[in-house]
Amino acid sequence: MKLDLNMIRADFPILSRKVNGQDLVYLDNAATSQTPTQVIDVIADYYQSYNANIHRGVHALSQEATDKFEQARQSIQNHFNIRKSHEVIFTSGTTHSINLVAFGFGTILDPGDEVIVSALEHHANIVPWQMMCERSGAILRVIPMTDDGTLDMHAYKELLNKKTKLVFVNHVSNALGTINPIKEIINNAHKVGAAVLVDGAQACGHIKPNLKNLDVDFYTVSAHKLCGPTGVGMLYGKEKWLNKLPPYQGGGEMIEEVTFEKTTYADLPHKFEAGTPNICGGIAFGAALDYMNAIGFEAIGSHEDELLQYANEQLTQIEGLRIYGDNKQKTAVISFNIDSIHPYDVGTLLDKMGIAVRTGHHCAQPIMDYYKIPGTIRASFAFYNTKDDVDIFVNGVQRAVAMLR
Amino acid sequence: MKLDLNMIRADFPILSRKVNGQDLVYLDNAATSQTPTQVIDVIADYYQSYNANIHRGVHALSQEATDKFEQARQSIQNHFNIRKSHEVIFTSGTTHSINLVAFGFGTILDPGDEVIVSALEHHANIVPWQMMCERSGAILRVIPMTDDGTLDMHAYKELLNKKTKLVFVNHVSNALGTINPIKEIINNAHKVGAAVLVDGAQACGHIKPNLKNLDVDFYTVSAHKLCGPTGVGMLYGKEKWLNKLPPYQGGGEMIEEVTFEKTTYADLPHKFEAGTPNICGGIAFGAALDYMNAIGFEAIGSHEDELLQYANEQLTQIEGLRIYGDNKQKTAVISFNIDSIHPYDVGTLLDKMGIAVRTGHHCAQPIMDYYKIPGTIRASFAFYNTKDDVDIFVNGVQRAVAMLR
Amino acid sequence: MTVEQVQDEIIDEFSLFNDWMQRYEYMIELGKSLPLIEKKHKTDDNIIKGCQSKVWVHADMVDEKVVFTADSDAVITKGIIAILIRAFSNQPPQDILDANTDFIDQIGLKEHLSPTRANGLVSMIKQLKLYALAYQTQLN
Amino acid sequence: MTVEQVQDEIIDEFSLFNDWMQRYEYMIELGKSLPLIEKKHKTDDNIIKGCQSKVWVHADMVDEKVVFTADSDAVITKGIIAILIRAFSNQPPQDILDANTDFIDQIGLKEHLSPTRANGLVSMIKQLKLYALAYQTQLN
Ligand SMILES: Cc1ncc(COP(=O)(O)O)c(C=O)c1O
Ligand SMILES: Cc1ncc(COP(=O)(O)O)c(C=O)c1O
Repeated sequence: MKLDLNMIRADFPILSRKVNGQDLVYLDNAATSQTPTQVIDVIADYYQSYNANIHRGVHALSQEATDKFEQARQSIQNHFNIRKSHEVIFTSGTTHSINLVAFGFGTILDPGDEVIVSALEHHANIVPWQMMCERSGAILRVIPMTDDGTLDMHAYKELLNKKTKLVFVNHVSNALGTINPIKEIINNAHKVGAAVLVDGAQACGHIKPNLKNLDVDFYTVSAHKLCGPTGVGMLYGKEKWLNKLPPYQGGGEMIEEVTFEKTTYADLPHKFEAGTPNICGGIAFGAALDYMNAIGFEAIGSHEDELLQYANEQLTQIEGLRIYGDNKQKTAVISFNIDSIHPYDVGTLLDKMGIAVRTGHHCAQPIMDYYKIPGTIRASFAFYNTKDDVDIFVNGVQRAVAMLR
Repeated sequence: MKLDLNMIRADFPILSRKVNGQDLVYLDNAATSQTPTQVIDVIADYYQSYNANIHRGVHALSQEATDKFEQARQSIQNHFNIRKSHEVIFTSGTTHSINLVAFGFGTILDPGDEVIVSALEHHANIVPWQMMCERSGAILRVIPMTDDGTLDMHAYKELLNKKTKLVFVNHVSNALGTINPIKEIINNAHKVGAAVLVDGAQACGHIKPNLKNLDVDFYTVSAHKLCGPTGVGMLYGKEKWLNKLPPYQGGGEMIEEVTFEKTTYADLPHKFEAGTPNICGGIAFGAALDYMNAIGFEAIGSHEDELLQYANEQLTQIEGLRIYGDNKQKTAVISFNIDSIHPYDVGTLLDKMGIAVRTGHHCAQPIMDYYKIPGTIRASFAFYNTKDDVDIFVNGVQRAVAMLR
Repeated sequence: MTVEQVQDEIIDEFSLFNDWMQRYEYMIELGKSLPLIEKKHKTDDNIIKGCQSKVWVHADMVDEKVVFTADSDAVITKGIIAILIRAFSNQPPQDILDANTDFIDQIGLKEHLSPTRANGLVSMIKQLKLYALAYQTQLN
Repeated sequence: MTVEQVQDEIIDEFSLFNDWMQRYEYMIELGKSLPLIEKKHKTDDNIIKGCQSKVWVHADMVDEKVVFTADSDAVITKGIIAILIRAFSNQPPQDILDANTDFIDQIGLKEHLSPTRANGLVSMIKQLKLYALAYQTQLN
């Protein structure tokens, strides 16, 4: 199935705007994806028609909002193939999801227990665990990366042992686009009895993971990476784990009974959803998944692969250009530098030409340290990008290089 | 200044909808306020024109979004009269704000230190502190309430002593509407060297607090209580406190340098804003404050006072009706029961008449325990409510009582 | 009478009313004839979760039929559980398990059928069926 | 020349160009004539925060005038700091403190004037003025 790009692009009003007098070419999708009219309308409709605080309300608006919010939970459940709807926890995003799990593990790990992180992680999947290790005395081990931007799986297997309690790794690296072999990582971890958290922030806009088949213990997502709104995401956790972990935040909705002497906690998912959630955001998250599923993740994947290959071919013509993490298993992300030109210079000139890319360390300093660079220029594609976008981009890089050399 | 209610109501599309075939009368504003077109438009415009991940982005969209987000921070700063913009921390709402502070204090309090809560609190300002006390060994003391729904200030002063490290109290009680004497509470706490957190969730839609004059140490707000969107709020903290507290969540944006050995944290406010924030929500939060300020909090306050007095007069005509917390200092909230009629029955019948009130314990079980009731019927007014709303509501209560007696 | 026949009877009765007020008044009236739960069974264990008002339900097996008793502290909820019990009580457990609950919709209580509804009608149905399942298992 | 005269001179030079490419090329060119900071001053302490690229600045007082030197690892940033230093260097500290920076707008770099801009132009101006303030205090 070929995508009808004209139709798709018409869904995204922002794609027809101008930047610095030029047509916008948006290649910063790994930072945040754009939002189609179908989702924007759901947001506006929420506030225009049935905005109300959910759960416990006996009036019709509250009931409508609750139903829509819970329907969104089911859409998410179905999309990710999750066993039970109460294994879907609404959070404010991946960062919140990971911190929730890290906080919980901090209370159940013992000093000397080991946890394993990969060298390819976003800071969101490093710093909460460092903080957790400081609190619990657990030890942080690191799966090293190799030159082509993949994980050293041999070293990973060596790291696993009876003391290993948890492995956390992203599904897709935001800085390089590498798709990690998570099935293999999970299977190996389970052999030694360790749980696995997969950070799906960067995968969720491109890949439809089957969480039941993966048998993963935790999976995290941010809606703003899959055509949804900012400020909302999800944590999937296996029921047995969510029952084992203590609540993260205290507040309304997450309790059963409160007295000043003693408080008992509510059942899943409420135990982890203290306070008024991002109600509109949750509903729009569901709508974003519906939108993307209507297009189809297979079609999205093959279109993006095509863009990646095309961009790769063009870019590698440029003298002195080096792509980091140039391996076979990757999403449509190209992270590169040219000679000794500073990424910031290239990013700034591309911006003047209307081309949005990201420059810097992409919240993944350990990867930059590995390559001994201050940062890269990262172009990241979405299903609404076209070959024309690639042409304009490659041409822009050439112009920038000419100015900077 | 009288409010032009026709004009104001036209700003709120939801107010002209029907519920169960009747015109909606929305009196559940304490749970969440409604959102004017002006704010909905800002939200849609964000996604249509400049949605991008903020900070560190060199491209124009990212810059626009960053500028707007930081302008919203300044609007919030100005509105609440806050000294420095980096004392404004964006959170996902009051619950998150309070948990952030509670987590931090858990790491700096010693066993035996005392913290003081009031009997008039929402669970959001109780449970996080209970969890904190369990972790730190600090002791939770409670300011008792009196029959008219106010705090026993004499008892409060007795509770304060050199061991008291923190007092947390809401500005306005969500269950009763009581406005607490926070200036006096703050002054007394400061005399023994204790800090004060004021939960402003219920105040912020009705009162414009001057935080500099109050000299409060922490103040929390949810945007959805002041005509803003769900999923965003703020924590104000004095710089010296925010510097003293450890970061709550780890992730992107909140770090300066990350290696697997050591991570250093960024300056305020970023230290407490890990991950992609609710960017659109933050901008819409600012727009909601702008909207309310254009109407004016003085005019809002006097209109709501008028509604409260009028509703009080009408309601008290109903035989067997008891208002809880019927004191002088309150916002336009009426919490009541009629004889032994269950609040749920009244709420359900009012809903059939298109009238939205809340019934239950309002996430404030200790207040219900005090009055020995399972819950109340709560009608809570906003500036867009009218005397007609009050008439329909009182008439509805009368009809419900007739059916239920 | 079979479950279905009782349900049809209830639908007939409610069809006499043409506005919600009359229906609710009748429902409240029905609550007054609810077979009340014995005091000793009115324990926290027998409270149905998910209702804003309290609902206690108890079930006995008499002559291979399930007999329900209940109570609630709210009169509308009492009416709802009374209607459910009238439809399900004194029936063989398997019939209760097989029964559908479309009649709720037909007597104008559709809005209560959402699983998130705070009155817990859906939880009540689930609980009654759980009792039936337990007794059915006993019979097998 | 006064600060203002230098700024006018810069505005005149930039007014020759009518598209952004030429302006940026000229800015990059100006970066090449930046009075470079001595190696011993190129320390982490002298890095200006808030820039995506690194910018080092140092200031000396010579004959009651502030003399700036600087460097950057990115050529556009180097051009920006070069322009700022050309406008501010060799001036009495008080004049630097009093100087306004509207000329940035007039040479077509307005987009860099946002306080949140990742290139940190606003931070650079602040840092230069802080040096001036320090030397001015010394003079008083
Ligand atoms: C007094 C008070 N505190 C805290 C909260 C919790 O706010 P949120 O649910 O927006 O986090 C509320 C909201 O109901 C409240 O009224
Ligand atoms: C791999 C990865 N993990 C985590 C995050 C953090 O997500 P958020 O900022 O939405 O919390 C990101 C977003 O940049 C990411 O790409």
